[in-house]
Amino acid sequence: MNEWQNDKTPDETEPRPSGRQTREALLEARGLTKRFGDTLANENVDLRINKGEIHALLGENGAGKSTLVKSFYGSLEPDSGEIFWLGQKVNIDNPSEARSLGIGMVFQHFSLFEALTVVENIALALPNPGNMAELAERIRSISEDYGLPLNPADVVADLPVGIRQRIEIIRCLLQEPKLIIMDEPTSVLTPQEADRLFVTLERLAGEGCAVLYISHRLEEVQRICHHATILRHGRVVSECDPARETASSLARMMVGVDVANVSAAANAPQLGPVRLRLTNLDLPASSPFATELTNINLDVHAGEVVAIAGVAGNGQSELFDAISGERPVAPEMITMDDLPSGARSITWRRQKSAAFVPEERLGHGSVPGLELTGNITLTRHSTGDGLIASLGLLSRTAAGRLEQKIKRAFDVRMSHDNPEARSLSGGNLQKFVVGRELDRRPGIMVINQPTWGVDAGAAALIRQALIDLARSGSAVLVISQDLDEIFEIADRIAVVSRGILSKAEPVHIMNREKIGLLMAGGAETQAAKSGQQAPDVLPEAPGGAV
Amino acid sequence: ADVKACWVYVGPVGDFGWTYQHDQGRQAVVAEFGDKVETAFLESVPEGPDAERAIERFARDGCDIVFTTSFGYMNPTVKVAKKYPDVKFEHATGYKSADNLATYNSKFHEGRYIIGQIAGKMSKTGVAGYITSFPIPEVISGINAFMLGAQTVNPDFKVKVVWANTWFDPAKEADAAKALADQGVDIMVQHTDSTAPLQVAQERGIHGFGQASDMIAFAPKSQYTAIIDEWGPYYIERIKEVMEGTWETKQTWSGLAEGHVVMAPYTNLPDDVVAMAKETEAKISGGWEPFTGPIFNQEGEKVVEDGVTLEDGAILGMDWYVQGVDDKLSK
Amino acid sequence: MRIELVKRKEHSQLMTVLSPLLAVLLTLITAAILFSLAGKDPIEGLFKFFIEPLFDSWSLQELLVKATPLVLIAAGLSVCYLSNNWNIGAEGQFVVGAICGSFLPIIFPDFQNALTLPLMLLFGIAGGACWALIPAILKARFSTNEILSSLMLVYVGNLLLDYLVRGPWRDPDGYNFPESLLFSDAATMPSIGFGRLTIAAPITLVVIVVLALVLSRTLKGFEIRVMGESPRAGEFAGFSKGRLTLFVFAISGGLAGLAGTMEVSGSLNQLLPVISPGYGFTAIIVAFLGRLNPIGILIAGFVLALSYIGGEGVQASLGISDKISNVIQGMLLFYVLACDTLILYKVRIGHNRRTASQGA
Amino acid sequence: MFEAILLTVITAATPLLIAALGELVVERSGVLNLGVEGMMIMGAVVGFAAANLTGSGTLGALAAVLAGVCMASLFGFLVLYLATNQVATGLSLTILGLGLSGMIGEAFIGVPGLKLPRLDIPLLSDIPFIGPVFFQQDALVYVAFALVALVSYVLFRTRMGLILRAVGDNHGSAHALGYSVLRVRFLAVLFGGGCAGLAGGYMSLAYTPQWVENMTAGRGWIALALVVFSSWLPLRVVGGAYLFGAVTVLTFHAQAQGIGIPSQFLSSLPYLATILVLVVISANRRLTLVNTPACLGKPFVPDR
Ligand SMILES: Nc1ncnc2c1ncn2[C@@H]1O[C@H](COP(=O)(O)OP(=O)(O)OP(=O)(O)O)[C@@H](O)[C@H]1O
Ligand SMILES: Nc1ncnc2c1ncn2[C@@H]1O[C@H](COP(=O)(O)OP(=O)(O)OP(=O)(O)O)[C@@H](O)[C@H]1O
Ligand SMILES: [Mg+2]
Ligand SMILES: [Mg+2]
Repeated sequence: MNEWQNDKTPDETEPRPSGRQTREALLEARGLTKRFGDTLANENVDLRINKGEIHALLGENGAGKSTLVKSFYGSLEPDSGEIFWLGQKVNIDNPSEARSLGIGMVFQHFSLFEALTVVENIALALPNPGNMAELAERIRSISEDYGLPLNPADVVADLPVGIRQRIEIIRCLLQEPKLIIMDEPTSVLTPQEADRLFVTLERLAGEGCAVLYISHRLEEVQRICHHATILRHGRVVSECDPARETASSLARMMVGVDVANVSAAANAPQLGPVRLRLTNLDLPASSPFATELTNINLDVHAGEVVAIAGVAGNGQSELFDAISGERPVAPEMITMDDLPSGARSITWRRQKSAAFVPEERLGHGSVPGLELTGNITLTRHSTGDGLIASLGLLSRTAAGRLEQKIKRAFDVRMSHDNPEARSLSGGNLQKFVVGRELDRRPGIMVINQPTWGVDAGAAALIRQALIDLARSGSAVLVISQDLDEIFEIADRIAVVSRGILSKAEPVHIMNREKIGLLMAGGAETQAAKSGQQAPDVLPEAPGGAV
Repeated sequence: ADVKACWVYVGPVGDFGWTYQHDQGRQAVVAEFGDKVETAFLESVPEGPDAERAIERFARDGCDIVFTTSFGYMNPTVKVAKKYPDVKFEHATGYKSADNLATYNSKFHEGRYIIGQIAGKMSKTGVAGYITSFPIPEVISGINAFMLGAQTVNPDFKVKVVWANTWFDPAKEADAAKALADQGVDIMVQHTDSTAPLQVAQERGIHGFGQASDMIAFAPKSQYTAIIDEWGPYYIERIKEVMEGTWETKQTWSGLAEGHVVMAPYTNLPDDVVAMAKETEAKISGGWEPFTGPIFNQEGEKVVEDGVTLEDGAILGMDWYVQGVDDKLSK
Repeated sequence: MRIELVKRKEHSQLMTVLSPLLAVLLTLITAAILFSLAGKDPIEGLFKFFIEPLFDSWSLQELLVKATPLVLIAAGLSVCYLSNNWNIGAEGQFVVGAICGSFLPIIFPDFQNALTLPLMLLFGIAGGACWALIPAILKARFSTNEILSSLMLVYVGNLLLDYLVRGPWRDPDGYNFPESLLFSDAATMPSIGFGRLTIAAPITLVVIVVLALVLSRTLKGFEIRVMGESPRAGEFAGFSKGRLTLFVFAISGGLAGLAGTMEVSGSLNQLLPVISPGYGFTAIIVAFLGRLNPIGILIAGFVLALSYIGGEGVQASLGISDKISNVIQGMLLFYVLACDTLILYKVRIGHNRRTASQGA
Repeated sequence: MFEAILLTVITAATPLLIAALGELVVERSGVLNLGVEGMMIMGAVVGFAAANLTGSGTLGALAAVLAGVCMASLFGFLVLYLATNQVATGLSLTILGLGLSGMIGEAFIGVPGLKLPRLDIPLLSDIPFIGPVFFQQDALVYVAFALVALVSYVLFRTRMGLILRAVGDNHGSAHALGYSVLRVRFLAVLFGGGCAGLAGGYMSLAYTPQWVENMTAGRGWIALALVVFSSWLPLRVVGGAYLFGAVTVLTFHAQAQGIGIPSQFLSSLPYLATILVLVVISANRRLTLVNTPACLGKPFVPDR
């Protein structure tokens, strides 16, 4: 754990704000400790959640938040420590025990079954689901009651991420829980959907239900949470009322040092020639569950950052695949530096100085079981970086040198040199994957969800690097769901919805409301393609019902 | 022990067919000579590259005589025999011999002629079903002998031939037997090794014949008789010659007369048919050859003149059908 | 009580060495018990099964002869399996390779010169590769399950051989018996040593060394490993899944076909209805025993060959049934697989800690 | 004639059907057991031995089930609790089963078997055509029919089936929801073993009542093919098994009718037909996507 040597001890823990202690505790943890191998994920954690309280759990990547709540939910077994529920000491050995106590959970990584229908997914989490038809009816009415409508007969594989999140939430609500644990629930929602979720949470709190809320988005924490517990390196370092803090003071508590502000796109970019151009790009759906892209047009100039906003599952990954060359299209649909490239391979595009960072860092952007040097070879074997020596042999020394360079430049923390990719924490892996491409100083950079689930410090580092790259004369295309991020770095913003892209508008004439409308289907009216059906208010499953 | 005798088997001794009968022969040897002979065997030795190693192992292990009991062992046996001139080899069903390599085989077609006669007499439909393994001369001459026998009693006798492409797969043989029964045959003949066809015959209330061993236990109501491969007498005779130092290479092809092919007791048959069968058996034992002219081929040409007996070589390499067989051989 | 696996942070070097030894030890104990049950002296049985074949030049050569095709086929299969392509039909590719390799000496028996043998080997490789490409193309084109299609083609390949040997390719002077004519000397693998060892063994060794180099050191090997572990990342790296599927099937089919041709030309000298004692299936086991690593496969091939030769030895000399050797083989595999778990995991056997501590 | 052929097809298909249904359940839970052949042959020998020693066909069938279950528990232990490679472990199970069955069966070679009696269902068996085909069979044929209904019902209409499918679809999520992935899978593997054992027992007790080595002759592999062929849907297994049985039986009928096609070609028809149907089925992407258990063959190690 040498990576944490410069940490302060938790002696600086503030005294707990008084007053809370007098209210009735719903769940109380005392001295919880959980160790994974030689990682202490939770160390002697004390935590108290009161009835009717929306309680935030904050901390940087790998601080131990998910581990802690999994112990509450019975899916992990703490090594030592005690849990009290309504004052009674309890053993939560199993999620079904947690559910019978009244604890529900929405997981950070979805726990849905793609091949099953919505109602089957929900039945699996209920102790006595009863008759399926009745359950379906209950799902329909409760989901509408909370403004998160669901069609119980849909197969999950057909549904976009936003709807999947709803299933998780409704599944939780149907258990009539006294405590709902939510691990980063808003990362996949539109602002409107998030707002609706907040209304739901406040309503639940009003009904006496407690919520344990994990998020890296400090604004929303400040907006809805009554109390916050902050973890650092597995220990509780402080508690506070988030409404009385600023985003940067919260971030400081989490990281322990000040987080640098991204020096925004204030200085207007020096626009150069168009380096990446999409012209009438069409892409048929690759599988029955995928989105098709229709008639996409976009220019990205040298010197600017263009962002594509949108709710996950509206064609972002398809668009990324088409631009990167993983799925070929007609040659003239994509030009890079005026060369028709739509039918070219990803390797050719890289050789023409393009670089790509996909959304899924583990298993797409990197191979989990391969060491970092191997993962460098993954995208740079043919870009003239000397990774392939004579006779087609791989050069390990060259890869090792690059690994050291990337590690230093992007502060990638690892327990020893050249570990397997899967052993890096999510945030550190993202820094590595972004660093691997930025290190090439690409002329065209396409990046999908640059900071999803990455903590404030690392996110600032990545965003700054993207802006700097653009200012040095590259074209940067960012696909993101995080509107804060988009407003922080973009010069122009377009919105993708159901495979249709709106016109990219300068950042100063865009605002959240406008983007939210476009996300919800406005792009289609704007793109005004003949024969296109009028959009509903909410983005529904692309491809519709089964 | 005075003599060490070794066997290489192609199947498991538990197949209750070809290999089982050879192992019965080996056990007869043990029973006959007791301590004076030591025996060893390797079972389930696939034809192909493993065979040569198995044979050579025995040659090196001090076996005085090695019996290789499958046609596919022919060339490996020839090779090893050349390398070990002091060891005696005997190859079953092949045609290559040497000073220290003898061949032996049995005239199974003699038995098939008899069951043909029985079938001709007993069949009401006049159609027999014939389940076969592979179109090698032994099988083809068997079908021909069967037809010749049947035609002596019923000149219009018909046979439906089905190739199972296996020597041994009880379930597949049963499927073939059922298909034949469904096609209306009332006599089941088999040249594959399992008892399944006979069991099917019993189930369907029709009759059939055992193959290689007496299968009466599996179909007490249906078996008329069985053509039994009796290797014991031959093995005993040859090992005795080794003990006495009189062993010489030769090509043995023997049948009912020598007791190397034996008919199982005639059962489920009326007396007159039993009498006819026994008479034919005696005639063949007395030296008469079923392949005696006139014999016509499928095209109706007379291929064996009246009273002429087909040569051994022609029978051992038979690749044509006699008149009346409703099947085609791929050439 | 429950058994828990605790994932090691990195795989254990110690266990990588110890695990096979432990597996062998357990196999020896099992074998000793089986021998005693069969009423034989276990020490003598073990000696004859595992030791004797190693100290006799004849059986050592036979060991090499038996191991050669196994290693060659397994090496090809390992390339397939590493890239997550499940070719189960090497047996059929072996047979069809042998058929194609035998085309020259059977159809043009008079074509006898220095080119005969190399051409035969080439034909054999091509034949095996083509047979393997059928499931590969079906997989790449229609995503048809390759485990089953390659397996079904084994039966078809065997029937094809059967048809040829009993029909058109039958030796005209063979009294109608199912065999092709014997190959000329020019069509026979030159032998080395005094036994049945041919140049097939050194050829196999070369293939193994080349393969080991390619897999660990070249971009192609990198591609194979990446596509196996994470196809999505592989395509991101610019590798094509469909093309790689064709490539690895062709490699494994080609090597199986080469093995088939060398076997027919080197030890049978003719085509027979049966030319393989299940090499293609046994090689799957060899590939896994060798942990899909060329050098490991070399060792595993020997171990398996030893189990055949040793099994034959105890059958011939002690009368121990060949089923016992099958059982010993099966157990060896189980033990190796089970012990290999220790490389990646620590095994913890214990009670539920919390319930135990509270006595509840 | 047609009725007779149908009867033959039904018996030919029954062992395939029973074994394939068992394997279908195993695969639905996310485990690939390639050892069906080994479990079948053990069922065949143990079932035969038990029936012979006790004189009861029923006990024989039960013993066959038990033998399959024992073999499956060995497989399950390795694959689930030691997380070994499923393909290799399954193949090893087949090798072991072939050897072990040979050892056990040595005493029973050449011993005539006990044929399971035909069980005519009263009244129903008198219906013309339907009666003889469906209601005058041996008991295990009814067991096979019942298994089809049972597996379809349990898999798609009960909570147990829902959990099983969930575990096969996403073991991580099932674990997170508190289901014991390994226990569900172990039970499924045992069920599959019991079915394979019973299928073997059918071979040695009803189909060809005798014991001979290696008598299943590759039927375990065909059962495996049928599972994929059926896209993991029980009713399609029935279709597949009967199709395979029909092609096998019809080639014999074709031969008996004297059509002059090389018999090797006819013998290879069932295999070629299987490949063809696999291709046709895999062309339907959506069906395969929804029904293929997403976790098939992937090991699962829970962390606590
Ligand atoms: N299954 C596991 N095995 C080993 N170590 C683990 C495991 N799960 C988590 N850890 C370790 O525990 C630490 C805490 O992880 P956890 O997932 O709880 O962090 P987190 O606070 O939820 O982070 P994030 O904000 O990124 O979600 C991580 O640094 C990780 O190293
Ligand atoms: N199954 C596992 N075995 C071993 N280590 C694991 C396992 N799962 C997770 N880890 C450890 O957990 C860490 C990654 O955890 P996790 O994915 O929660 O990261 P994170 O820091 O929380 O990032 P993110 O916020 O992006 O999720 C790594 O350090 C890794 O060692
Ligand atoms: Mg995390
Ligand atoms: Mg987390």
